[in-house]
Amino acid sequence: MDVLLDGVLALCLPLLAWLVLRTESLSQAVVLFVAFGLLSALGWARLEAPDIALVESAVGTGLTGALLMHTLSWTEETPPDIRARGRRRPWALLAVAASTLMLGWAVLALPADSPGLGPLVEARREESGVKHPVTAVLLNFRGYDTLLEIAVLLVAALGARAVNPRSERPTPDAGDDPLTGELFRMMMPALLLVAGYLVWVGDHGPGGAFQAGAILAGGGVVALLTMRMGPPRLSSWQVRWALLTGPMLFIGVAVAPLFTGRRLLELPRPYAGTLIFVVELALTVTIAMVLLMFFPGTRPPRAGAEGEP
Amino acid sequence: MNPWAVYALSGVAMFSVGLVGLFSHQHVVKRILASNIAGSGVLIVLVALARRAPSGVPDPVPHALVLTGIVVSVSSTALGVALARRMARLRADAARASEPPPGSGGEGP
Amino acid sequence: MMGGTALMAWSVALPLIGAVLSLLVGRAGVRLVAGVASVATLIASSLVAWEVSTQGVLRQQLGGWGAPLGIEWRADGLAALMLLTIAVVGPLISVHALDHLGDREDREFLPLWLFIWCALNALVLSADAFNLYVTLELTTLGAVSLIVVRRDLPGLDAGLRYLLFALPGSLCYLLGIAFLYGAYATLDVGMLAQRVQSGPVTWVAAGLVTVGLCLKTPLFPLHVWLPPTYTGAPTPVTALLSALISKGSFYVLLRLWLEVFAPVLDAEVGQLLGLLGAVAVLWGSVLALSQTQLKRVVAYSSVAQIGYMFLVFPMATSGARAGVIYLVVSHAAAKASMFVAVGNIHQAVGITELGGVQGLAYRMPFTFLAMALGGISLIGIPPSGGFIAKWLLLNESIGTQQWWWALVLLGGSLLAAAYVFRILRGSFLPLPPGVTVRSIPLGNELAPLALALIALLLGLVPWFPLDLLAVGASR
Amino acid sequence: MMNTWLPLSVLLSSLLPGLIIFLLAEEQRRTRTVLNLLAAVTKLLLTAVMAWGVFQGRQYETRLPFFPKADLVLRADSFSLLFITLSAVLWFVTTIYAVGYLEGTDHRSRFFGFFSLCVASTMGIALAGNLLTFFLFYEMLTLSTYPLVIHRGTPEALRAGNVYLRYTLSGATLLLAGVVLLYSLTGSVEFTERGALGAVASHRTELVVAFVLLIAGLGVKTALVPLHGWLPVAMVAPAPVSALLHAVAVVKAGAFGITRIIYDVYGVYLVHDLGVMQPLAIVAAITILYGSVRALQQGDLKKRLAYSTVSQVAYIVLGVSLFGTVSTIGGLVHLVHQGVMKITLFFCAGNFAEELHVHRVSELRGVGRRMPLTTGAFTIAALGMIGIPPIAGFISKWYLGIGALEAHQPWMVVVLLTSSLLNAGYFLPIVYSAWFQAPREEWKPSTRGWEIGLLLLLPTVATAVLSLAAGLFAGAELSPLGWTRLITEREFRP
Repeated sequence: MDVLLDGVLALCLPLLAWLVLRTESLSQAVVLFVAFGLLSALGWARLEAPDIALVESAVGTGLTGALLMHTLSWTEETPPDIRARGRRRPWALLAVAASTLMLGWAVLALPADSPGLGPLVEARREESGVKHPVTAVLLNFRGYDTLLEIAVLLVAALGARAVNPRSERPTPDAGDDPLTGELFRMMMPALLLVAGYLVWVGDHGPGGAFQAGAILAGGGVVALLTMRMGPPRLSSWQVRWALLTGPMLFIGVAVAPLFTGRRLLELPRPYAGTLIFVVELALTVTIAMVLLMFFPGTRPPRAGAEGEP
Repeated sequence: MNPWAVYALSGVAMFSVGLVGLFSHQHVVKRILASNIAGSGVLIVLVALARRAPSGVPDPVPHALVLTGIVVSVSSTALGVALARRMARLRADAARASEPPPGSGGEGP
Repeated sequence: MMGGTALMAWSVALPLIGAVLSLLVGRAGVRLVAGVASVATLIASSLVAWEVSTQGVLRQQLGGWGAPLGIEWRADGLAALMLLTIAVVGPLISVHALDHLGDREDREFLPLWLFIWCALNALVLSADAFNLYVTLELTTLGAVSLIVVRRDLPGLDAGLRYLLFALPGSLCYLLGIAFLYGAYATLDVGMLAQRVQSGPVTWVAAGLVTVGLCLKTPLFPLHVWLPPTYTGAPTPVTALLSALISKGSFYVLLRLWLEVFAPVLDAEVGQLLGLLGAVAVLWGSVLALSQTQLKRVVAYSSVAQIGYMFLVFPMATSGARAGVIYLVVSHAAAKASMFVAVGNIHQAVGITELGGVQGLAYRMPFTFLAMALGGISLIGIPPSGGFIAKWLLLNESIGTQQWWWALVLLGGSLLAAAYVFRILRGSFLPLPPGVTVRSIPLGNELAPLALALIALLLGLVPWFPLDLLAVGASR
Repeated sequence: MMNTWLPLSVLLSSLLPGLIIFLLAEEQRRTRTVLNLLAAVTKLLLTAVMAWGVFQGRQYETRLPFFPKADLVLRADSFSLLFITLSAVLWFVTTIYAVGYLEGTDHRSRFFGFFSLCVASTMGIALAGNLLTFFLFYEMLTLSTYPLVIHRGTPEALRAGNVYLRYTLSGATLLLAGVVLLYSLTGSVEFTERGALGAVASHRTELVVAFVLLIAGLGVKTALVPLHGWLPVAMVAPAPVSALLHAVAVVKAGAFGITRIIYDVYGVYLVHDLGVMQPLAIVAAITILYGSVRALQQGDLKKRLAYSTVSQVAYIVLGVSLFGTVSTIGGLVHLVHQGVMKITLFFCAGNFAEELHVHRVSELRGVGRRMPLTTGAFTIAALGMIGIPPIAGFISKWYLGIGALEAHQPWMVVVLLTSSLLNAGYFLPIVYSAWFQAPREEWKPSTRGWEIGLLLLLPTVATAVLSLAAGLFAGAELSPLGWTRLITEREFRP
């Protein structure tokens, strides 16, 4: 039975992708893209990758979808050049088929049952101080990747923030319609609870800084849209400290062993677990703040609406 | 039959759709969507590879790689979207500034 | 305590700490924090280079985990030389950038530059394929954020164009790595080198990695984004892009190709890459000759110089490896000095056409000298680093009986001479009437001169870098 | 005992002052002149010491690390000393002339800076101990001469610069190809007496290809026929530049290079065995005739002298490419004689242009009355060029003639004779009209005591006296002829 499910899912993912790129109107494309994201989250679940399903649905689909939808209002509804080239060019289809065939040939040539580094991770999981293998790999065995990845987040936040100058950020005016206000008041505590749980469970189950950060950011976006909270500005020190405690802590933990003659990121065995948890906690705030900074604070001018914010 | 091969093939197909879409479209948002789709394709291939372990427990290393991959692709998408929005605004201001501006002059960056 | 391996860690950690602290400090102390971090990283990098030259290849297992599980660093002569280049050329460009950009912009320039420096150092040292992906992405995003630092329309267009070409490059690279991991269950470059055998997976993986990195370097015909991006971005950022950031992806390709793919793939693929390089040399030079804007001429010359670098793949001997790395290092210094000099001219005279150079020799002698020395190194006339690289590559091309690459090298340098002297010729003419010259700070004029002198020095004392390069050279 | 610092100090004696002069401001005229003369004098002294040392048989070599396999070698052997002495003497004289000639013009710091760099490159070329060092300095000569050619900054100067670059850079590329070909064959090409390519003599085709490339590359600077186009065009440069560079340094560097290739890289036997000697001799002969014929047609004095240089330098190549010691002596000694005589002629041309603004040959009527000393020097040098004893030119032509007969090439003698007749054809009319014809309108009398500034007059007369002395005292040990015999004895014995 599940073979059928996998087959259908695997088939309709690329089809949906093709549709996203083929539709003419942008908003339709973005909606299809969100659907595509949810379907791929389902795919992650089928491939027994709960961590990724969580992050994909929260960040990959939720936040990116919201971001794209928000941007649509800036770019005109259906840009002329897309309509001009409405009919698909034949070579595109041919190119997709050719590249899929070639890559597929390589996929099928892959060994069908190589366990990869799974057994090795399994063997040394206790030394990592964390029980959940993915968190062990993410924050201990390959902790260096995560350190650099936090830098990637910071750089992207800096780049996106630098491009939205002060003039675009209005001051939050209260007195918005009650429905969203009520929704926000009800949702926020639950969100905080879920995020906290996710950070804690990361130690022995699917979860961790990324998932918790994404959930928090989701809450923050709702607060932003309902004008409960102004967009985080890099100039205020609270935002800076919230953003940078995580990275500073992580760098501190990474560099500390160097002073005692050990290697970079070599967490001492006995309290590796607690160190990882503390770092993850701080990183959650950082990730939430970064994802929030991607979001412009303005309510976009509907086409023709007067009153530039 | 272990379903990893099916997902890997679909991931590869998505990658091809995304890549070709990226190079055949002009509009910025469409190209960003295409790069996201290509990114998901690659990540699905990675996780499909992890699923091949005969012991049934998937190999955690690709999972960690994909987590990093998703965060990286989100960052680049967010940056791309921010640039696109800023450019659209500047072009709108420039367009408004070129015809006789009713009143609201374009504000400096 | 300060063993070679610890120094490697510091050479990556220091710029990262500098970047985070300069963000934290906010408006006031950015320049101070960035200055201290830069000096510290410069010292760390040169100490690493010194350790490598005295004790040979340095290795470090991050987090104490072994190769397949954890990430390993490997600093051989090539890595040490690249560390030195980044540590010397980068800060010189950023010194120029501080006066060139406005005061607001330089507060955003410094943290981003330190992030990129950390990424480049990490890239040069890393021996893990996925880690190379993360460093490449960090460099790319940092570069895009730098390109748009002025927030003007050309800058934004340049940044977006670069992003939308670099992204698919990274994704192709990532898919290639995924295939390699799928087939050989390791991400460590050293272990990959032992396990890789010829087969469909390896061919497709090699193809994907090569296409991906050729998009980012960029190699002809995937170079279409380079000219508009280099001209749209502010000049110091263009200098960084052409001198250091584009070298990162080439370095990764060189490492993977020479150590992993070369023994497994047959020679025709190398010949194809060499051929593309040759076409890039021709295409870049001819277009550079036809430009009227100063900056575009130097941008197209980058396309040509990158073409030279791909001549290493058909030859793939240790001599060719030394030659191409020498070209990478001297091109970094020479191209940076040319772009920074062009930036000076724009700032002083405001003319962007070739005419802007008129009378340059009198009113801005240092900038003129920098441009002349940089140009000479691009052409490959002694005494310059470019000549040494050309000499090594010529020797290899005749040594391996592939004399046609010699034709490309010699023809290319004649074309380079054409467009370089086309720029320099004007500087002897008297100043055109009615051109007011704004005096620019001395620091701005000394930066390109220092870079050009490095290119000259590379031409005078080649034995030191070449001995350093020989450390840990594989074949 | 090996002396290691002298060759390097000769090189630095012009490199360092050059770099300092670049930094001098335009107004510091006095310091610049003092620095220039000081450098020229020190170079003369160091050269004299080295010459005396080499005469006693001492060794002078500086070895600097460059490539892991190949070093930078500066070695002073008897042949390099011939060229160094010539350059040192003429540079000293020309510096004085240039200081006088450029009085009151601007950008002189830049001029003398590049001027000294040219000296340094020429010294480097002469002292080079292996092919790589030779090539490095050969290229630096191109770079340092280009700014001098376009010194005036006028549009036609820039056009001349373009032509100059096009020729020299293409020549450099050919030369580089040849040098790399040899280096890839042998690993390192040191200049050794019987030639350094004995070990690889079997690769005949590569050696011939390399030889053709090398000679073509060097031929550009030697202005052999198809590659001579840049020389007449470069005459637009100021007089000291055309006098020194295009009559002595640049052109001789090419001829010197060809001699090194034939004797110290390939060895005379190998070149003869490869059968490339004869074609080279033919090209030289053609250049000799072509240069003289074109000189006849030139109305402009400097252009005529330029074409005469093209033909005269080919004498050296001819002498070197004939298989025999006598012709080699003839060729080498002509390297010195032609230098001294041609520089006198260019000085005179410069004086005429500077003082009377006379450029064309037809305007030289009766100039002897107004500027007797300069015209006298012109006459001595012109007669020497034609080959009339006792001036130096006669000796080199005499040895070349005998050498040609000895090498069973009688047609060479015919070429030499016709060329001498042609020389007479384009020099005697000038001498005749200068002395014996009345000027169109009376020359303005000279405002100061001498016919022209002493700084311009003395060098002209000095070089004329040198050409005469080189002829009269040819028999002496230390005369150019005596030194050339020493070279052929020690180094170039076939």
